[in-house]
Amino acid sequence: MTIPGIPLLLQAIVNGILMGGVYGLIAVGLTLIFGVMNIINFAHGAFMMLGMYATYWLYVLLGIDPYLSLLLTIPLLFIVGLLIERFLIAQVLDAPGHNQLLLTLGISLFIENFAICLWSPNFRTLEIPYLQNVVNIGTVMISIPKVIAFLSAIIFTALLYYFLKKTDMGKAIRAASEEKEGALTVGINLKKIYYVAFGIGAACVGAAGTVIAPFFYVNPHVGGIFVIVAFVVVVLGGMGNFIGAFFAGLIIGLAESVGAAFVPGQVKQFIIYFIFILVLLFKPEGLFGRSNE
Amino acid sequence: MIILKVNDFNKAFGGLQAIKDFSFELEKGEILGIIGPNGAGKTTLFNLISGFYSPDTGTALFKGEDVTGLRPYQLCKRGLARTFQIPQLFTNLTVLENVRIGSYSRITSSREATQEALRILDTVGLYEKRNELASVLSIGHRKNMELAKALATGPELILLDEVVAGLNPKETDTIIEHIIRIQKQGITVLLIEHVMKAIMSLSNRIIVIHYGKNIAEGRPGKISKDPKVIEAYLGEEYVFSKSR
Amino acid sequence: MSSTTQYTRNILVIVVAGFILIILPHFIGDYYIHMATMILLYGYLGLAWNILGGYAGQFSFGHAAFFGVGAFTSTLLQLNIGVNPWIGMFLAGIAGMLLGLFIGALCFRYGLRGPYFALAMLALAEMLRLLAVQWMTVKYPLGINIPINTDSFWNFQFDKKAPYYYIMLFMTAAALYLTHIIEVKRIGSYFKAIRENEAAAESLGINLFKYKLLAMAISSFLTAMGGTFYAQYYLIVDEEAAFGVNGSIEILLGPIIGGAGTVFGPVLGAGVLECLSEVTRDVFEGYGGVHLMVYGVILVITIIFLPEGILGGLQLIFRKLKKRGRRH
Amino acid sequence: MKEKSKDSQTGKVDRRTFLKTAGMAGVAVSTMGFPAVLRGAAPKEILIGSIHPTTGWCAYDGTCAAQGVQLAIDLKNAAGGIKSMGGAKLKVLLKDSQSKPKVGEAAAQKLIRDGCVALMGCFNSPVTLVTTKVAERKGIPHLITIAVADEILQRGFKYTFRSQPDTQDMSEGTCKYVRHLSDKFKKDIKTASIMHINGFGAVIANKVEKLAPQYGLEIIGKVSYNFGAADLTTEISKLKGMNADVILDCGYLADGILKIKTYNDMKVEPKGGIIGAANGAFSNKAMVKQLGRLSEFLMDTNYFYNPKSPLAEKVIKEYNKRFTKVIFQSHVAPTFDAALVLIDALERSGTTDPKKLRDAIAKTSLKDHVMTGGPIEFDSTGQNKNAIANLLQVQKRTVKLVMPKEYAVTDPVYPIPSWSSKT
Amino acid sequence: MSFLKADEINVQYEDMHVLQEVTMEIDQQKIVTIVGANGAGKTTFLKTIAGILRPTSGEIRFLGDRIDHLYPHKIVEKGLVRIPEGRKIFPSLSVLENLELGSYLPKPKAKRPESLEKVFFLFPVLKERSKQLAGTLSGGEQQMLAIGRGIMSLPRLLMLDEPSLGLAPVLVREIFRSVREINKQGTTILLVEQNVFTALDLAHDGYVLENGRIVLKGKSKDLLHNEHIKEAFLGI
Repeated sequence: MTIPGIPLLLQAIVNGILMGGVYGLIAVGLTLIFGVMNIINFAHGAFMMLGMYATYWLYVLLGIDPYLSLLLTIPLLFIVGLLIERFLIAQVLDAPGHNQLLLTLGISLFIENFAICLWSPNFRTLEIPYLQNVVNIGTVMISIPKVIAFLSAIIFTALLYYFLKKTDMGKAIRAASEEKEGALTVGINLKKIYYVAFGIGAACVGAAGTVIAPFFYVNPHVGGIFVIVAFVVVVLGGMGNFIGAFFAGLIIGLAESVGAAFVPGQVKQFIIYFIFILVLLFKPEGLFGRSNE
Repeated sequence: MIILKVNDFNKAFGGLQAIKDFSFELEKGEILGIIGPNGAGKTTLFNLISGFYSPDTGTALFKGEDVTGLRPYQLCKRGLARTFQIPQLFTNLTVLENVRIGSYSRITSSREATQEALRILDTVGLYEKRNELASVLSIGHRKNMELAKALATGPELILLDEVVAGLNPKETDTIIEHIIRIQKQGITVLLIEHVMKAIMSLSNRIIVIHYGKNIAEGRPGKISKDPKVIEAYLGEEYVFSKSR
Repeated sequence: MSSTTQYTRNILVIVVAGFILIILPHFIGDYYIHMATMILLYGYLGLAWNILGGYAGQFSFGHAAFFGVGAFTSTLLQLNIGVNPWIGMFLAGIAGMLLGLFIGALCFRYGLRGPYFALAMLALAEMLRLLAVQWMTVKYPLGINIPINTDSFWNFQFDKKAPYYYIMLFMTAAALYLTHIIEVKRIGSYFKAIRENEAAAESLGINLFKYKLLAMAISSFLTAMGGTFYAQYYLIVDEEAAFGVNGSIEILLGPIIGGAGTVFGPVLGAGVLECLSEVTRDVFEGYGGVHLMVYGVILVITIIFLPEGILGGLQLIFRKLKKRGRRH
Repeated sequence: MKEKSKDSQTGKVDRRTFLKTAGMAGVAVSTMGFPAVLRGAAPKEILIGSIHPTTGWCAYDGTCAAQGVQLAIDLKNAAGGIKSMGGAKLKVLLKDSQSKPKVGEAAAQKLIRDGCVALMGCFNSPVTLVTTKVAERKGIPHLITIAVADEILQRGFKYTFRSQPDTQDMSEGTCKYVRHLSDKFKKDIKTASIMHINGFGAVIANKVEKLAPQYGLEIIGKVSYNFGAADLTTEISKLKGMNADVILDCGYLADGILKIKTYNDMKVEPKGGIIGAANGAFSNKAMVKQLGRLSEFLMDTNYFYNPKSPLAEKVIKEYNKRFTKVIFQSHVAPTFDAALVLIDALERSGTTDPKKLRDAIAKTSLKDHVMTGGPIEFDSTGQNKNAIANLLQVQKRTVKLVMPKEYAVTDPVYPIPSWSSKT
Repeated sequence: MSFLKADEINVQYEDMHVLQEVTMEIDQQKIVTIVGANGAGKTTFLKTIAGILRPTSGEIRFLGDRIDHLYPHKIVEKGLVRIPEGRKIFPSLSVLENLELGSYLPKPKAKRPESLEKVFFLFPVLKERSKQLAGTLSGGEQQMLAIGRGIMSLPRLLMLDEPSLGLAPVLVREIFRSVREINKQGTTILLVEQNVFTALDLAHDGYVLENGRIVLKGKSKDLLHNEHIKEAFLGI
């Protein structure tokens, strides 16, 4: 363990917050799915990978600006999520939780290897000419793509908040996530709610993939890097609580980034799991509670 | 001899005082009925006595020993068994396995436990169903099995939570017979019941609970004539409709 | 059919199956012996998982933690202070069990259940993996090698494949027997009661905490011994093979596919999965990830159509047939 | 048919093949016989087993490595097969190891059972440790591809050979070249810090740390990170804060891409530059293609093909013709060479008898090969005595060999220009 | 053509018979009550009409159309609205949001403002608390909210499952008053109650369910004085 200097700490904090926003955005979709359907979705990382590839190919083949491609990746991932729920997940909604979990695992195995077949296992990166910039404030380097990703995370979380808060469909999703029988009595079609929610969850992580792509690399297995961290974030934020997930993302991002300033790289991830187990044991409802409020 | 003595139980959930200063005594060998409107706190009281909840204040003495705050399994080992209002089955196990789990609480050998379970199944009339999965039983059989599970633990005091609710008259009569036989074996019975016929004919004594409080106590005949009880339990409308 | 004839028949089946399994290595080549050993190993690990996950209903998503602790314990004891691997295997079991008791006491004390327990176990395995990576950086960056020793039972090293097969056959048979004992004794009934309904179990005198811990102790002990076998078989232990998420998944997939909470389900499931993985790899070799795609599809189909595993599904069909027979 | 069979063994799958495969998958159950047909069991074929990870995280590198083997065999077949055996054709059976020892062992057993005369593989050290043991027990020669662990050759195995430089060569090379650069360009480099990934990176880091003092280098700090790290900003800030004269960097491709981007973002520019030590990314064509401008002037100590060898030139041309999806990169050259060793031994011994083949391999003295360094000759452990590490630099989007002098195609651009000056 | 007719329906649940040959006819504009002990099958019957459970045999017709195969939301669309036992309101949504969700379907949504006014007139307390989270309401208020939410769906048949459960007598009176009021405004009511005498007193027609079968039916005033009922429910 080393004692870091102030510039390093500042850098770690800024970077941690930016990365945390990204973790938050990934987890928001996951937590929505969990809240509504009580399913731990292991295919979440695969969805993110699909989002990244969509962005990559739209840029490489059609020259569509990565951030503009959100307009396509979001609906695309929404449809992918919707279809997967409709035809696969819906079959096991009454099965025990571990069967649902293994089903999503099978799905992710399929999608990731499908990507290997289709796009080869190459590592690819997106270089956007106008985005090579970083801003330096004092000694602190701030990466513009990460800032954009962070802002997108806030915007998407806010949009989702607005959607769930203000629209009838959003209210129906919230209603279904807390009282299924009540939802049935007012004429909500639960099956529809499930695939819409799953679609939105997939769309969120697809959007995350898009905004991550400019500063990360694209590979069939890239989702795996983020998905386990996303589980930690979901539990920390309170399963089903998506605003909580966003803030929990910030906490994990900070813990990881600042932790790395003190301890070797391997141990920084150890800290995350340590926090995770402590929260599970002592505050299983998460730091921000289960409710959507 | 007093087998169970409850002193000033209090239990609140959030802001709601579910049980308030509740005290009573139970004589060994008697059948005591507890009645009260839905939501009056009957099941909460059962959960407190059987250890699923611990009281905020108050104590419970079982066979003269302070058992306040003990877990259900500890109470079970001391001879206090209970049934649940909605039968709590081991769904994917057979009827025999369900009941045998009860007899295991005092018999380690699986052969002897099986024999004991079969014996009890025979007494409650479920012997024929012993190899069926619990999940396919009818409601009547479920109630019987619930009773059998509790009996299998070899209790001195048994808490029965609405054992005849939902049963037809014939099934009700069989259960009543079982309960009388249980009492004859020297087991003390504490009973919650909605079906008045059952409780009036069975109980030696009745306690009326209303809004978590013990509002009346006495022989069945006396209780059913107590206007306070009638009003609390059956609603003013009953009084009103009778007078009309 | 009377229970005695059924009993005789069961004994007969076991004797015949046992005989076939014992003479098997004399008729097949090393490749198939290896495959059979792997089926037995994952069957064995599945049986170990099954006691906690299948019988007691505590779904662990991190059994690699015990597997890895087992592999590391015996290996490090052997390399550093020359402990014989057989003794190491026993000590590994103890180490795995201690870890199991520790994490179990924490989880069960605070009432973690369902997905929360599963994720806690996943986190435990990941924590151990990261610790292993960090610790191995200095001395064993690419994994710990067990030096090759002369072929002898005492050394737990053999030039031929068959002895490994027999060791694993013995371990699996022992685990099967143990599962059978658990199944018919009080302890198994208690585990199942906890799985089915905790409130009812507790009201019938079952100390939930004690029995969950007991299941955890047996399960982690056996799993850790499996870890030692793995280390001795390959003579290499690295953190990914020991503690990786994939390891946890491989351990639990067998019981889930074969039938959790049944005696033979885990072995059946391991057999089906190992063969499936080999066959798809063989048939679709060379097409990038096609073999894993097919594997994924078959997994998805199995989970949708056989939610209670192969044995569970068979039992269901059997029961339906029996009922129909009775009605007519 | 021929073309199909080629695809089936290289892991290269284009869209057309894929669709075909997907279609075939549907009928696979009814026509389980088809793979045998696909493999076209022609008589008198010499089978060679190739075990590489073609799925999972190592799929990219594993596929490149597998293609090196495939290419060497294909070229030999095109040139008329093994002449000493009457023009016998060679055939590669590729198996996916999924980077798992368990799968690797099954693959090795199966390949040997199916009659392979030698095994090649397996990229990952843990898998290779297992497959070499299988080969040794069976008395089948095993040529190592890429796997670096010293332990593989420290077990007294008779059938295991490695033609590429080992970690010792790489670590020594790194220190040596840093010293050279410092002396040649008068940069007075005294201190170094190391950035490394776990596993293989840690091996290199430990060795470099041990060797550095001999070359007048003081290692003032090591920063490690894990495979699959999502972000390395803090780690690199830490590294930057150490202010060493030179940063030595060791890792794989994926994390390398991430690191280079972050080095650029943070303008990490020690006076001696950032130099790769057996780095999987810094001299990787895939990285150059992906990162473009940022890749310019990156330096790395690594194995490499001999740019002055006509054979290498031909190989690259052939490679680029065949494999469009994966780029020719440093992994291909050593695996190609390993296959050449095997072909050479088959040619010389004129037999597939494993014992004789093994003896032939042990006596190898192969001058005409793709990699730099002298003739391939194995010492008693099976390590190539004459393998060397090279200093490479990306110049004008091409990885160029800049040291040692005898193989160099150009001079190093040193000191490495600043990030912002790169175009 | 009757308003709602259930014809010899059987419902099985995990191999267990819960309803057996239940036939019931409900006339428009009436209040019909089903009484019976815990577990007699009353809730199951309501759930079956609402499409949550499927009958194994028999048919249910609403204004002549068969509805027993429809999804729950389609049945709500037809105007058959159930207010479940235990209210099942959405605790972390506000009172207003709860009510709005009552008019989730297109047809009721078009009339949302009018319906809202109607609910607030019936239960002024809900208007006062419209911004509050539903979970913070008292038991009685929650029951009012559940009924209000039902009204928002523009029911033609309102099915109430144990609305008096756990409520103090004064509140029970209040709830029953509102039920009568809703009925007066033209909505048919199907009421399931354990509070036998109050329910029979309110209803026009009554059915007694025992162990999944209908054992008695008739005008509720007649049932009120039926000896069997007195015996069964009061033990006198």
